[in-house]
Amino acid sequence: MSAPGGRATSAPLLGRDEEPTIFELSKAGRRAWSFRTGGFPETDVEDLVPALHRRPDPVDLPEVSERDLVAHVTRLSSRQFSVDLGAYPLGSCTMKYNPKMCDAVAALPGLAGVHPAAPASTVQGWLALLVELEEALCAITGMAGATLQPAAGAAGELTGLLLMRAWHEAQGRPRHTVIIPDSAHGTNPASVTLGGYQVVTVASDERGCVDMAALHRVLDDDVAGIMLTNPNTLGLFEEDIAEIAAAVHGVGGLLYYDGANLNAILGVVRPGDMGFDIVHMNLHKTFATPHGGGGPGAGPVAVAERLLPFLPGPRPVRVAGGDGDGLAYDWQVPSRSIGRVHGWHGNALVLARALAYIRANGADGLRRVAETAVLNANWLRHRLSGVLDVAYDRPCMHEVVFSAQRLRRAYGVKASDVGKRLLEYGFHAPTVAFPLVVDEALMVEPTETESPETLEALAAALEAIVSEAADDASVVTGAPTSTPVGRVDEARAARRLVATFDARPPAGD
Amino acid sequence: MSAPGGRATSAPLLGRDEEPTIFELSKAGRRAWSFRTGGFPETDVEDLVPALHRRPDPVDLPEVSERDLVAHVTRLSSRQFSVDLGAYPLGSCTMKYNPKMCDAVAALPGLAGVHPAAPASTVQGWLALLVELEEALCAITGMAGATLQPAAGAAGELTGLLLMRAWHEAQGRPRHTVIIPDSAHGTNPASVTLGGYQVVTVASDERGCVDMAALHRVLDDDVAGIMLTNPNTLGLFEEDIAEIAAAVHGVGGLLYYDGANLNAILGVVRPGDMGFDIVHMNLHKTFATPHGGGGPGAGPVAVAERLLPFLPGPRPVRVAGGDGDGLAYDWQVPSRSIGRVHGWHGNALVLARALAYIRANGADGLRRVAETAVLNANWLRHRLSGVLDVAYDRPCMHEVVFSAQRLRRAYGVKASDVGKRLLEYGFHAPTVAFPLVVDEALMVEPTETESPETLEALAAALEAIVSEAADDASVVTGAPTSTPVGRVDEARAARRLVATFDARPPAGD
Amino acid sequence: MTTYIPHTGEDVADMLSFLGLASVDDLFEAVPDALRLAGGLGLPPGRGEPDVLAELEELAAANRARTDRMVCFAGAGAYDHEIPAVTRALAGRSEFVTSYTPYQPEVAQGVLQAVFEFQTMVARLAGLPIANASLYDGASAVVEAVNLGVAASGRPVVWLSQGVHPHWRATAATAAAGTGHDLRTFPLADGVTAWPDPSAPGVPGDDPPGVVVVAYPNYLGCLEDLAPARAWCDRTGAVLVVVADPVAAGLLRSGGDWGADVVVGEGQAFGTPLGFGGPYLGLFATTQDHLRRLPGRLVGETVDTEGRRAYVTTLRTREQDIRREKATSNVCTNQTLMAVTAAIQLGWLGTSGLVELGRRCAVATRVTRDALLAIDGVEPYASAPVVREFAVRTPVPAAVLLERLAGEGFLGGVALGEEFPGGEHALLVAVTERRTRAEVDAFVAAVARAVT
Amino acid sequence: MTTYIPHTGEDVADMLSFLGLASVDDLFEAVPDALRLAGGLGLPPGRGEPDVLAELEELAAANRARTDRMVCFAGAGAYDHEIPAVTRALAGRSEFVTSYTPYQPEVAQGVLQAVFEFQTMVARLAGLPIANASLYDGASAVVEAVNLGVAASGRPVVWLSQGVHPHWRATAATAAAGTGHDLRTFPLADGVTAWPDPSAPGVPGDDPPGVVVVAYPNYLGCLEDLAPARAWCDRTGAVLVVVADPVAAGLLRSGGDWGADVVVGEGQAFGTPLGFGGPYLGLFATTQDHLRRLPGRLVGETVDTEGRRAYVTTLRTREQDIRREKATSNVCTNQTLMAVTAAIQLGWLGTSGLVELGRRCAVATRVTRDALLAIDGVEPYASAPVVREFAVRTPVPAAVLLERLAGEGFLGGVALGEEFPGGEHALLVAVTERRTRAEVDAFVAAVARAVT
Ligand SMILES: Cc1ncc(COP(=O)(O)O)c(C=O)c1O
Ligand SMILES: Cc1ncc(COP(=O)(O)O)c(C=O)c1O
Repeated sequence: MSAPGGRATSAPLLGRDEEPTIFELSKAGRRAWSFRTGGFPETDVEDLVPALHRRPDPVDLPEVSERDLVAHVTRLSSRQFSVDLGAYPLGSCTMKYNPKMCDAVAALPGLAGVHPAAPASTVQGWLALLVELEEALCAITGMAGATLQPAAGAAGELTGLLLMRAWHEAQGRPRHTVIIPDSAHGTNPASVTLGGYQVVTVASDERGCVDMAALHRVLDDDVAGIMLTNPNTLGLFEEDIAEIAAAVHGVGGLLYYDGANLNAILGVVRPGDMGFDIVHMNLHKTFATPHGGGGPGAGPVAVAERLLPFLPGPRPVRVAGGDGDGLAYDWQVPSRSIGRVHGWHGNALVLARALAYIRANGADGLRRVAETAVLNANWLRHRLSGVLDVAYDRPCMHEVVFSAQRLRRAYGVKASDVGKRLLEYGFHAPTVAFPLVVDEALMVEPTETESPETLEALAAALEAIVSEAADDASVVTGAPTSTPVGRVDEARAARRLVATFDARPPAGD
Repeated sequence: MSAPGGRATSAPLLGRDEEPTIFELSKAGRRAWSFRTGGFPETDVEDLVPALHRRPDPVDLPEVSERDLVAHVTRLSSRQFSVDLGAYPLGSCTMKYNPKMCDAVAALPGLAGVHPAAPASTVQGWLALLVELEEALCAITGMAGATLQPAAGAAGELTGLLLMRAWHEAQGRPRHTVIIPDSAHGTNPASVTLGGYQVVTVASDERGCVDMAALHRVLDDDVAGIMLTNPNTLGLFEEDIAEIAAAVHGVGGLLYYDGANLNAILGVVRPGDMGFDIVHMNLHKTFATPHGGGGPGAGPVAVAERLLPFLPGPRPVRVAGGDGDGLAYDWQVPSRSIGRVHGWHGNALVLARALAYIRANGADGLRRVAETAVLNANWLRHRLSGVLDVAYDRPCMHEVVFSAQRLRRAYGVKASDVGKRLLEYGFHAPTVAFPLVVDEALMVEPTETESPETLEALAAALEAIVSEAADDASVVTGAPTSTPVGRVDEARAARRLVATFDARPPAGD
Repeated sequence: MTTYIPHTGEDVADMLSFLGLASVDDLFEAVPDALRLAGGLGLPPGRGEPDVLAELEELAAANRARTDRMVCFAGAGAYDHEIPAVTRALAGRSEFVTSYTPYQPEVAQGVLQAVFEFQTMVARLAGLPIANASLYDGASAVVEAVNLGVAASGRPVVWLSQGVHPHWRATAATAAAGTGHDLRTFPLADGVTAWPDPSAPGVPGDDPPGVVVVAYPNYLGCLEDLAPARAWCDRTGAVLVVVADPVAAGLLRSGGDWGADVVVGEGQAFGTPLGFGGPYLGLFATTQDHLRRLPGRLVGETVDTEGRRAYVTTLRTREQDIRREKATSNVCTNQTLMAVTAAIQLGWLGTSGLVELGRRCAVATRVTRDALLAIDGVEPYASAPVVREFAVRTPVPAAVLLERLAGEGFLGGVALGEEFPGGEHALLVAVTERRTRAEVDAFVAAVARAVT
Repeated sequence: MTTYIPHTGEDVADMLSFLGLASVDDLFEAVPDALRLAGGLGLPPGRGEPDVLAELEELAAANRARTDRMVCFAGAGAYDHEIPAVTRALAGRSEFVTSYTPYQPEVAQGVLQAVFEFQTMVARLAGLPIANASLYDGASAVVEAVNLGVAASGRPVVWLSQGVHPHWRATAATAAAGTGHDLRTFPLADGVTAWPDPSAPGVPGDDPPGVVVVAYPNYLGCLEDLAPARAWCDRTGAVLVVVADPVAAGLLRSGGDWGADVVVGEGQAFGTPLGFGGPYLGLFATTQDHLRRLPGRLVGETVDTEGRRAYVTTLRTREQDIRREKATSNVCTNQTLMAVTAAIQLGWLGTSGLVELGRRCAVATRVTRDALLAIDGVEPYASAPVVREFAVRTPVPAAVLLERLAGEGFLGGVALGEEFPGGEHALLVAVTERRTRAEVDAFVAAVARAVT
């Protein structure tokens, strides 16, 4: 059977020629730029910039014709895999299809052409959009209010921790530790440190969930809170969440929800109802805004009622009955705001895409998203159960973690080798080496936008790779060979750092 | 040296997997469409369409999700070479860079969203645009007026021939033959036939130009006119054009200019000044509108004063001082119009792109286009003179025709083999097997948008191919092997025609 | 000035010296001095891209009739249908936009396969086995169908229903000046073609038609029984050409089902913007019998040297570049990008979407027609059934009415025009699936105001 | 409702039966009943794409301040610069837009190489050898620079010039609540930072700065001599962070040239639309010394198994996914697409374009400033030299003036605000290369009317 989203043919990835850098394509005097005719007097730079400040030589930038710029960048794009080319079963990252309609929204001149410092009276549409998004996100998470400023998940985490800190300080009892399960994503501990807290790690138990006994051992009144992902990064729902919430709240701590896995529970269960006080969302995961090769994202943070006064500001708000100036929407700084966490109002055009996605799906559609994401993951888990070891052999939520430990022991084939070989079957690799609690983890999140045919093609490819490992491991460990470049020497990159064209050793070196 | 527009890496072309057809990706019940909420009553088709007219079963179309549609089409695009990926040294076709600014013009809602039958009062911008383009094209060709209706060059040819016919008829002396040189493009004779004329072919002489003696032999008062390309399809300027014009006019015939090669002479010499009466232009060649994989184009036809009354109509015209309705522009049907040659007003959005291109270049820029196009072609001719045989060993205009006759005789390597092998060097193939007057023709038109570096890379590739032919001809005759598909069995396609998915023989057949 | 030329002054100098030339003027030695343009082109100097864009934006702004500002009830062969972001994005991929005719199939499988898919979809819509890779527009498809029909039947007399779009008939008439075909138009009566009575004596006499052309739905939006046209073809051996609306094909019997030998049409409705009339998409489908007479390009499936499926332009010997004056048509550059667009759009619609599209048009059309006819003085122009478009008689001249409606933000339709009896007081109104109830109500109210 | 899910009802049923489940609800067995959401999300039902687009278009239409309707003189860290069609088209290639972080370099050379080119360009603009792959925005770049500086110097006291964008300082202050850094702001006097007098006794005392942060040009658009800041760093061993405008870098000495250890900035001006403030592009460059403390991702060149040049994210051990609580920063998702965009835009500009861009801004700024100052009651706010932006005192409150100007089609600037002395009667005006003489004249006339 053919696999629409899965037989991501590797076509664009098989070029074996190097593409020169734009610096090598440059020839002094070529030019692509043109500006509006301003009609201002011709004035020399010397007359415009005092000598003290004047740059002696112009910045050396590539000089290319528009034609050559286009060819270069188009060819670079042809060396790049993407969701639009095929499936990305990449755990924790929710690489779902990014609707083109949302691109059209982000391109609207009435949204894209708006200056962020324009008076509120002139940006009522944007303010309305942000307020509506905030309300929708609160409805989805079961929280009371949200800030849309954080630019990504990690920024949301830090914002959440600073809210936690402000809240405890307001209670007059600053605390010093934050609990994190050992399956947590690396941003969590990094954010905890930046929030000024010590990380206390709790182990996962044999179910892959928070070990309740271990949790109780570390809970004391110096605990500011706990950060959890639920379902967690093993794709498993923390069934004891109510008990966890009670325990943490019991010592006066707060619960932080890392929303990376929110896709699994849309419309099914809400972080607020589970007892969480602070929730970040990754709009570039759950709400289908494109990853852009690594960003931009958006990481709004929603909070419970009691944390509202601490939210970053200024916040866009609805003005009941219009304010003094007759505005329907305006900016407002919460009374005990922790302050700004973004230069402006957040990644606004990403936020607009997310609102469009939410409106298109609606309440019914969002629940179907979660259902189908979970269905797909479980189907894959079941389909591959005789093929790869499942790290935790029980029904999963939106993602499933396999272990290649057996392949490594038997044939020297690591999880990362399986991932590299999978590239040659036209799929992106799963997430490997995460979560840390699973040896040789292969973390697969199919998302709801991949069809059953695609899942079957993915399963068949993994099955084939396992056979290859047994037959001739070098096929797997030597992969990929048909991609634009073969396996990349990562060690050398770090050892002999060349991070700019100018740091490149002279030819022949 | 690197070659910006030429080292068109073959990256996107090296995939070796088949992409299934969209019919194979279809699964009944999948769906991508959505429409506006109309708010009309739900009504069954049965109540809307009388039984006599009602289709018994719906049209069988592919049913795919939006995600799968995107992946399929994006993968198809990754199996396609294009100007944006690299150079297309394709003689007679002027595959120059297509400015992105012109794409933006064609996408303007105020142009793209306009209905062609809207009252003139509501489309003054479009009418002004068309009039300005007509004026610019007349300035460039040295003619008195033009029709913008023809949708491509061939349509322009037929229009021109019908103008010729109408004119002769108006003179009361219908004629029966049209003269065409043997180097002419196939559309010329085909159009002549459709114009109701007999083709009379005149040979080229040893210079590659019209044989004047032969011309004089066929000229008589049954000759309606002559169709010429100048520079001709050998890239050579017909130096005797003034004499030709005098001779044809002398017997009462008209001169038709096939504008496919207009790029060579922009701002240098004008068809009108050479004595031509009717001129078509290929905007998709000279004026950089994209070829779109084979269309759309636009083929405006400009004429001398005496032919104006015969132009197709309605024509957009400037209204001196505003007409009765106060309009600055309106439609007008010429007094002896041959009638419509297009369902509406021509390929309007292509016309808008061309105007933008003309405005950006201006008088000075257009001349530089011609100069650089001719410079590039001559540089290549000279650079390759020891490598390949030049069909006519004298300075050329915008294109140069080589012959692979020697390679065929010595190694069995044909011009088409050289073209196929060139694909593997990252260039599109030259035009092969045309013009017919050159054995094993390789017709190369670099265009002005390719840099000297690109030309050198092209020359080096051709040089390498000639060496390969001598060393091991099978490398060339077996090429390409690294493209998405290898050499295609064209004979089988014709013998066992499968022109639709439904005509495909059952699997295993 | 904007330049798309890479060459620096130094580049030019180096190249000239390689050629042993002193200046670029020397490149044009072959051009006789007397002919050379003195003083340069009479055009303004080049301008920067932003200036050019601003100039074109100003022209665009001078168009009041644009679908983002006026609600469109105009049709007459060009329709305001939904073009989703996905179609725009995919059809805009630069590999499709900036590629050449796929004469090198090894590096053109993208366009070739898309066109192969397009041909399949068009054939299915038409109910015929073969479709070509596109023609310029609906008008050119009619011209080519007539040419094919005359060649196949060997008879130059062409019977055309007046229901065929007037512009397309006009285009056919222009072409007939060259081919010498004898076109005869049969008028519509109450919306359907008044073909000669086959039982009348002396009909068709000694110049029977070689081709019969009828539209479905016709220019007035009316559905007519195609059996009489088919019967005339059976009687005379003429080729039946059905000019079919491919959107209505979601609801209506296909041309093939009615016995058409050729089905042609305009494919703009499938993803191509109104664009003031072009570029559009000529559709052409026919039977196996006429394969060797097919105009334009055709893509076929084949295999490569390793037996992998591959696509290629085929039966090229019909085409002008090989067959020259004996070609079936002179078409070379066609409308490939629009064909690729239509394939994408039809993939987006799918079986259910095409039906739903047709259904929504038909419902909205019925509601609008009923409401307009309820206005005093507005009368039906014809009584035959309609699905997306219809004509009404108006108490004020249609041109006047249209100006009034434009002032209220409506492109109210297309004036039927003098060719049709009473046509100057008749308006052709199209209602697509993009029209909402609120828009229709407002439109009807505006018409009511405008006619009194 | 729009759905992006392929599954048909049959698909779901088949999959459930494969899993031995009766319904989709069974998939959520692990979720305790008590927690499950009863009654569904409190959101409207899904809508079709065209409806959603129409809704968002309506919101967009409610923004009066948009560059296609209002002439923009606002800056303050967000600028209306030319974004050519070519940048939009290339940066919009779906391979860039829809790809993931390039952790599988074999299939991500496109993004990796583009970011490598970006890093090179940023390093050259900054006059420093290393630049990272982007941060969220200018504000986050300042925060990270402060964190790096404190870690490098081992001292938590941070001296900030008031000339650093107020929002960026505010963001740094928010972050400092977590890190415990001690931020101290030094005011501007006549447009330049009033650093303590180094010869004054007891300065800096026993808590010398670990980091000194200064902006160039600063928030008021003024150029200040950076030597005093550098001197303070030399004296105290503090890290010098220069917040530099990368557009002005075409004309001005680079941060590196002034002796900066870290140069940060906002890269929005290079091809990213105003977009109501995001997504933007944080720029971060530094010296070799601080390489191991670099926040965020870094792309390096290496080779593949066959020795071919290849790119890869490198020095990953600094990053949170490996280093966890000891990471140099918590940044994971960054602003890659904007970095790719900036690389394209800087390729479009080239050496000469960047200079010309800076020159045009400077000329237009000078003309505008002179003309505004000629208006009665409009006074300079500072006298230091400017290149793209400047502040003026206004006889009416800036907020009132802005509302009046908005009514005339001008986004007249940004009110300086209460933080700056007399700032409520002061306007910050930016003039980019997109402003024409005619626009400036009309603007000046409107200001003249509005202040009287
Ligand atoms: C579980 C988890 N938490 C947090 C993050 C960080 O989010 P971001 O990359 O948006 O900063 C990620 C992203 O990969 C994640 O998977
Ligand atoms: C010399 C010449 N004449 C005419 C034509 C026909 O033009 P079109 O393809 O636009 O119909 C061509 C196109 O290839 C050509 O090269």
